[in-house]
Amino acid sequence: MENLIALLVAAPLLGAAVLLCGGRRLDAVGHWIGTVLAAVSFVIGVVLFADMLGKGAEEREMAQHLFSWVPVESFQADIAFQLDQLSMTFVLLITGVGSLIHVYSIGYMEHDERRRRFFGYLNLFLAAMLLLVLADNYLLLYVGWEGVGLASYLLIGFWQHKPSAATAAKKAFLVNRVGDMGLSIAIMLMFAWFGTFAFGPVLEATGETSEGKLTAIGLMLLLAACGKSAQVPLQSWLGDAMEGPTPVSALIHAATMVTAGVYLIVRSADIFNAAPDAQLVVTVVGAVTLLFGAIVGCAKDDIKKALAGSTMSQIGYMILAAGLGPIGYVFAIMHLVTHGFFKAGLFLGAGSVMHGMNDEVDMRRYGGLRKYMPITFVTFGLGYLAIIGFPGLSGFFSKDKIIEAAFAKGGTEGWILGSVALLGAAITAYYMTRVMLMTFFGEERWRHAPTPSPAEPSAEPAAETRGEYEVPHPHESPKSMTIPMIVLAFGSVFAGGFFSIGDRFMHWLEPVTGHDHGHAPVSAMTVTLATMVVLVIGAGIAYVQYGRRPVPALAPRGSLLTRAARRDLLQDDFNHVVLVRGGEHLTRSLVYVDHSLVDGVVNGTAASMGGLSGRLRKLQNGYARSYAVSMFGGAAVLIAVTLLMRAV
Amino acid sequence: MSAVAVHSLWTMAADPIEKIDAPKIEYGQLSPTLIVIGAAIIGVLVEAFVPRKSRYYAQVFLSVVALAAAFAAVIGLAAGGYGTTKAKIAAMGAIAVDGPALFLQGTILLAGLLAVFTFAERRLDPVAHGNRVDSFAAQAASVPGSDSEKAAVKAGFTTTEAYPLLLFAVGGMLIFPSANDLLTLFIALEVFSLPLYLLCAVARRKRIMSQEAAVKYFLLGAFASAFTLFGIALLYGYAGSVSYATIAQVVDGSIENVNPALADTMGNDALLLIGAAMVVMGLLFKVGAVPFHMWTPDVYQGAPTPVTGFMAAATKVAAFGALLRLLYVVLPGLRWDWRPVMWAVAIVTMLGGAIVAITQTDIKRLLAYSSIAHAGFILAGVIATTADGVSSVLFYLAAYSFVTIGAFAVVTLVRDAGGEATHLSKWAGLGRRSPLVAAVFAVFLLAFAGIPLTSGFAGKFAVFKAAAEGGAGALVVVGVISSAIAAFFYIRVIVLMFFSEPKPEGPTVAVPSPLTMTAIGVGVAVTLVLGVAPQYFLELAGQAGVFVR
Amino acid sequence: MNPVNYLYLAALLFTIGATGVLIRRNAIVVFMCVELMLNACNLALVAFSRMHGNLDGQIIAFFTMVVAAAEVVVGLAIIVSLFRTRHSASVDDASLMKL
Amino acid sequence: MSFPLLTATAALPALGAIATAAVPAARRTAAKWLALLVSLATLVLALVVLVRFDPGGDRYQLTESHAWIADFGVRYELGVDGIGVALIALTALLIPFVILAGWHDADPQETGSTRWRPTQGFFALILAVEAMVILSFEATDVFLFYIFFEAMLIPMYFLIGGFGDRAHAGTDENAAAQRSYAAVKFLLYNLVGGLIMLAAVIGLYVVAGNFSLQEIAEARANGTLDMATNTERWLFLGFFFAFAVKAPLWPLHTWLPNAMGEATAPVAVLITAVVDKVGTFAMLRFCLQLFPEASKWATPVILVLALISIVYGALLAVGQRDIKRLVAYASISHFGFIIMGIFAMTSQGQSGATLYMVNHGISTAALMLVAGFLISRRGSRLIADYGGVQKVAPVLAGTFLIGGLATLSLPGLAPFVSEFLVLVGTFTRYPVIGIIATFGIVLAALYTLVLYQRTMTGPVKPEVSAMPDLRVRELVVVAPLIALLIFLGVFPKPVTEIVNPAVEHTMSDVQKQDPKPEVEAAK
Repeated sequence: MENLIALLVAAPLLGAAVLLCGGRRLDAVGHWIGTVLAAVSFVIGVVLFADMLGKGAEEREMAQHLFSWVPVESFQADIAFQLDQLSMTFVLLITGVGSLIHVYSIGYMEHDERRRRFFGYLNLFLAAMLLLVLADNYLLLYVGWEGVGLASYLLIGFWQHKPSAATAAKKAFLVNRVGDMGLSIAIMLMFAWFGTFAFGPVLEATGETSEGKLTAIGLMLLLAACGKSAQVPLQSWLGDAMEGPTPVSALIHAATMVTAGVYLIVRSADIFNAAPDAQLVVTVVGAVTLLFGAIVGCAKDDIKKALAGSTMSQIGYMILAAGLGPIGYVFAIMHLVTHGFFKAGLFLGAGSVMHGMNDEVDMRRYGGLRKYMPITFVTFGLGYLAIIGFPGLSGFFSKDKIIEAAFAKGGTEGWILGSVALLGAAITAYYMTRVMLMTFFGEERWRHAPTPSPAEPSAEPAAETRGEYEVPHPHESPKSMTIPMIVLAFGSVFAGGFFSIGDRFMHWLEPVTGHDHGHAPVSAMTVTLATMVVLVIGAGIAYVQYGRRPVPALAPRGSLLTRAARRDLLQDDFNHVVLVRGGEHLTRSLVYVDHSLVDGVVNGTAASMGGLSGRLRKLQNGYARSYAVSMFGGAAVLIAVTLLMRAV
Repeated sequence: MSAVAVHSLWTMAADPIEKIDAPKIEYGQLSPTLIVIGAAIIGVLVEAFVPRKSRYYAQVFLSVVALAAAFAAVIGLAAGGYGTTKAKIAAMGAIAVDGPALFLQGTILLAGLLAVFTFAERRLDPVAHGNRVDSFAAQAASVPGSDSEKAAVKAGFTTTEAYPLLLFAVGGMLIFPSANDLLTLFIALEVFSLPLYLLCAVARRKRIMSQEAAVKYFLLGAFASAFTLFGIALLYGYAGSVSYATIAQVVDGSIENVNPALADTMGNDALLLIGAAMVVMGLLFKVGAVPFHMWTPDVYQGAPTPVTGFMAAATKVAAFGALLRLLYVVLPGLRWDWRPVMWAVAIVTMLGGAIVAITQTDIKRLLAYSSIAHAGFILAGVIATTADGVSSVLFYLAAYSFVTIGAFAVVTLVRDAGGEATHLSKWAGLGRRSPLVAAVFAVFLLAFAGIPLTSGFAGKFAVFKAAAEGGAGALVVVGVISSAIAAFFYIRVIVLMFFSEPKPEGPTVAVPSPLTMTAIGVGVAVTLVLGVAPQYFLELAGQAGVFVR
Repeated sequence: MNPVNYLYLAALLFTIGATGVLIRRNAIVVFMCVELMLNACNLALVAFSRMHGNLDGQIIAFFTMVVAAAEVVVGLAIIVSLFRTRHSASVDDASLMKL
Repeated sequence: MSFPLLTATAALPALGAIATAAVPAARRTAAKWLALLVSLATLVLALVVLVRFDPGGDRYQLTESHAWIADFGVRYELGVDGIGVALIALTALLIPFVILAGWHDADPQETGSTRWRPTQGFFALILAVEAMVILSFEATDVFLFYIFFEAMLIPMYFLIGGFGDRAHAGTDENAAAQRSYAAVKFLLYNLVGGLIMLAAVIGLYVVAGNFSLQEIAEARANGTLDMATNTERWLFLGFFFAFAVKAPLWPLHTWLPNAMGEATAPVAVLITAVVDKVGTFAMLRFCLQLFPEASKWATPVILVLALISIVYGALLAVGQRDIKRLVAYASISHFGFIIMGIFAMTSQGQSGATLYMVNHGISTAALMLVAGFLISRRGSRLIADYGGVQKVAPVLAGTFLIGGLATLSLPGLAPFVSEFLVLVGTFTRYPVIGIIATFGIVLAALYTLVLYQRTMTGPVKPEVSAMPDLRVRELVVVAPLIALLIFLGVFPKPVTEIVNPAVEHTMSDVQKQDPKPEVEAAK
């Protein structure tokens, strides 16, 4: 059985290799190869899962050691896999959702002549992501970590002829690199302190070292997580990442890759458990991000960006939960899975909408689409209900648990975190309702030509680039696209319930993450009720604003907060002024220094030599008598010095 | 001076003498010198009696044979162990026959031989009135541009006197490093200087410059030799003898010879120190060390290029030989007095030569300054005052002289309407026009620059090593720095030859006769051999490193 | 009389000669000054010879005269040819080659 | 005595060089093929060396020793340790690609004088460089090493100055001027370094009395030869200066951008991927072995300089407008890593550094050669002149991207392993420096991706719209390199196995142990 693990990674990797090296002759079948291999990987996953269920809770962990990778003295890195319940969960999510999205892409990318390469990249991503969750040591995880970064870079920038896309891709990679610094430093710390960076030994060693050191490592890991999971302060790339094709946004920037940070933290549970300070920081980051994302989500008119904001804030929930320690790990993962379903569903829905609307992304140009694309409407609606936590649907269970856990943290921080989480829930309800209303209800704003909206500099709807405006004919998407949406919709409806009834999920994960219930200051019931209340409030406000009144086709100027939120709360502006500008000045001045100072010194010496030479030359004036003088003087000096030498 | 003393003088002379024992001359051991001088005299006779047409051939033949024979003699002596075990003082103490002497004589003779080849080259200049012409004036006495000169050219005159002059010079140079008393030293100095003065004056092209060079060289040379002579006088006054051995003994006090009259007035050593300084100065003039170097560029530029090559190579060898003998045999006891001075001289010579060379625009002047810098390097070896120092200098001299002759021989090939095109700008793109010549010259330049795998590197390493071992580490550092500076202008020439586009009206490269080719070929060969496998020659120099006292 | 005085005289003559070389323009005169220096050397040599009571110095003096003569031959030849070319015997005119 | 394998490995290209140079002017193509075949044969020999070398065996193997210049205490002594073997293999591996990539670089524009044979010269010089580089990797006699260390400057100099990049800004004249400026700068920098080293070499002889690396090292080890502290330090500085110029280490680096900018891409590869490695290699072999104490004494300063190189080089790379200069500054940054790894004095650091030498050679070759292909198409080195190439020449763009990703040491590609080893190795002993150095990986991503974005993505510039994609010859050059990058990224063991023992020896030379991890230390 263990030997299958490698195949999990190998299948999509093979796909990537074949598709990317295969050349044009594979264009016709490329997408099928990609999809099939993804499916293969999923099947293997299921097989392994079945096998795992067959065993007792404790001996479910499997491992496969391929070969020694970098052996240098005490530094021993192996290519080795570890498949436990946590990894298993991810494998299923990744391969499952992944396969669906492959299918979806067949339709979505139909008209793109570079579809083969697109599937190659998708497979590459799957391989890297699986490597990430299957690695049994941090260095190998790092490989997957950067691998998914590369895949995301390639896919965000898939439409490279669009400068915005290329820039977004570069930005994503760079911001992630900052996070990677954290990861590599963390690994170095582990090696320096524990002499190893394989999960098992490291987590054992945590017992024997000081809290301070663990805190350091924890914070470095958190930095990495922030980069990958778009948490404040490294969140700025996610919004721009929406430049990528929608399936990419669904798979990478909603369901799987962006949750890697959560995985990393949960995987390093023991380190964090032993480092409360680190945990606190984690929770704070989570809390801040969930608000940040939510607020941004409220202001965006670009449907994908709105959803991106929501992703940010949902991951904020997970990070928050992960930061709570054993109380929260399970729920973090659970929310991660459910979120995987409904957020992917939502994105696919958004993609389907765009597909029917000539790639229009501005929700202010949507409206009343429910009659034109019913399936999309239903699936999207279910996803919507799920994400806002409508009772009975997935989101309800997972998110609710997190809020409870937040309170259960206890003490003032417990209260603060809890209420933040609640507030987040309210805002989620608000912006999701807003999206829903603007897209599927209200008047059909897309019937008349748009006028470029000055208030939305960040978003650039494709309509404007396409010159004169032809009225779109909204239509339902092909089967290849709708089926995955339906499947995901099922997931978003039932997954949560399925997991929670009898705490299945908890028992499944407990052996890996451990769990305790903490001491909730308020009963679960009250939390649920509170959640319901804020949910209704949020949705209500949204309804009042966007359901009752007509939505202006042009974004109103809006309040200061709104405008800030539209610009991702000015994060980019900050980056631009401080990092980009500063960097440019720095490099420019350094170029000058290099040329004028470092080089100048040398050239200067050479020049001065020349000058000296020129001056000494003058002594050679051609007059025999002056030569004689120098000889005479020379002789005199010679004699004088000789005598002096004797004198002294 | 008292009457008694006078009387004693008279009586001394008046005493009846039974027999006068004739001086004992070891002709065998002096044979190299005697052969060359003899050939020179025959050369004069040739000038007098052989018809003009055949003089050239007679002279060339004579010189080549003489030099070759002399060289053979040197080899014979060396093989006979006169360089090592049987080293001795010959000719009543006038001449030393020992390792350094033989080694340097061999070098000088080979250099002279190659020089004869370059002298005899007659293919470079266009044929004038049906006569092949070499690089010497048709008739040195006739005024440049005058009718008499034209007539001379028309009549196909050539200055075949050049060859006897060369032989005389070589003869003097052979004696110079082996001279074992100050008188011989002085005579040898004059014997090889005077012919050189004349040779400088007899260029075929650019005669005015040639004459100017001769005048400068002559006046300054005479000036210098006057110093030398005065130094000799003082040394004689100090030691009461001109024989090296005696002076050395007096210096290190094994012979007590203090004249009270001098001692109480000026301190006896003043004579010694001043005298030594002046003699050394004369020799430094010949090797072209700063500040006695200023004649070098002008003379090198003005003299006919073959002569320049010969001077640059042989004069340095001879002069350094003499300097070594003087410092190692006569003045070792004085080491602590002359070492600091020589340090200073070596440093300024290395740096001065290298720095001034940077801005030169005439290839011959450039090489002149480079020769000055090299004199500095060799001085570093001289200062080592160890057996290693001697042998390293010997090796360096050998290596250097071949590179020099070769380099100047190449200079004679690059010509335009006005004769040799020595201005650097004219060398632009030479590498494109005739890659071979340019490559050969590049090899010589790299050897000058001391790039590994050339003789220049081996030599430089040898002297620096000796200097460092002799406790002159600072000199090595200075030497290294000045080598770096020097590298700059050698490279400049290479850049010019290979990387700059050739000018349309640039010079042509004349195809020389086998004579010059031999000279250049030997130069290249020696340069590379001494660079890649110097061991044998180093051993040779090592064995030859001991002076006989 | 103290031999030192001869030496002083010789030194004086030598210096005069050297000074002449340095300050006079006419090549012939310069050359004469060199001769003067040589003769100064001769004086010194002879004086020392007498002082030491051996003949080496005097012999050298003879050699010096010969050498001086030889120098005259060569020197005059060169100088005269220069003079005939330039119609001036000034050493300073002969300064084509410089720098 | 056994077959002198090492001599043969060096002699083959040397003879090949002569033969190539001798090919008549008209038979240009013949010369090219001859050079290519010779280089391939050399590769075979190098592989034989690789196979014959036994990692578990003596420190120096395949040794040869003959008397040469007894008066200088110089012997012709060859021998390879793991590091040498690895680098010889790298050299022999890259040269064929260099030759193939430069196939048309030296075709004479004007067929004027028949005596001038640039093509023959070009390939002959490349082979000459190969011979000398290999010899300097093999020499175990300091003097012998020095000779080739210096001598290789001359052919390099002609390669840079004689065969400049056809794609240049401005007129031919000032291009020629810039080119010879670059060549002269290259030569003078290295010559000055070499001459200062010469002084040290002589000093070493005065102290030690011979030049045999092994003898001296032994004598130092068993105390029969003890240098005064100051002597050792001066000698060390003399050696190190030369190597730091060659490597190049900040602030002695400025010759590299000029040289790589003006030279043709293959020659640029020759400089940075092969010749410069001699510098870092020599630090590892000579500085540490001959002067362990001084090395330790100088370590802090050197580490700081290396750190500056890393960050400074990367920042300047970001600021470049010229593709090739950008790669040059990137290399400077990478050399910073290598030197840092060497002087971190940990086995990870030094193994990483050695591995880095190999990987950097391959990755830079890949990136630079593709860049060369790109430049040769558009005839400009300016980044601003490109855009959207990816659309018209996807394969070229793809290979370029992979080369770039290798340069930013993406995990899974070879350079990552070495870079991480260096970082870890440094970190365990000098945490702060290690952490600052990690900023380098962000900057690396910056300059690489900016370069890629500006040249390959965005709307297609009209000038590049007709650009052909990689030709077969060019693919043959690039594909193996990329394959190698991936292979060594996943399975670097073949190299580490060879390198590790050598590194252990070096570590024992400097009498340093890896710092123990705290947990074990606690136990």
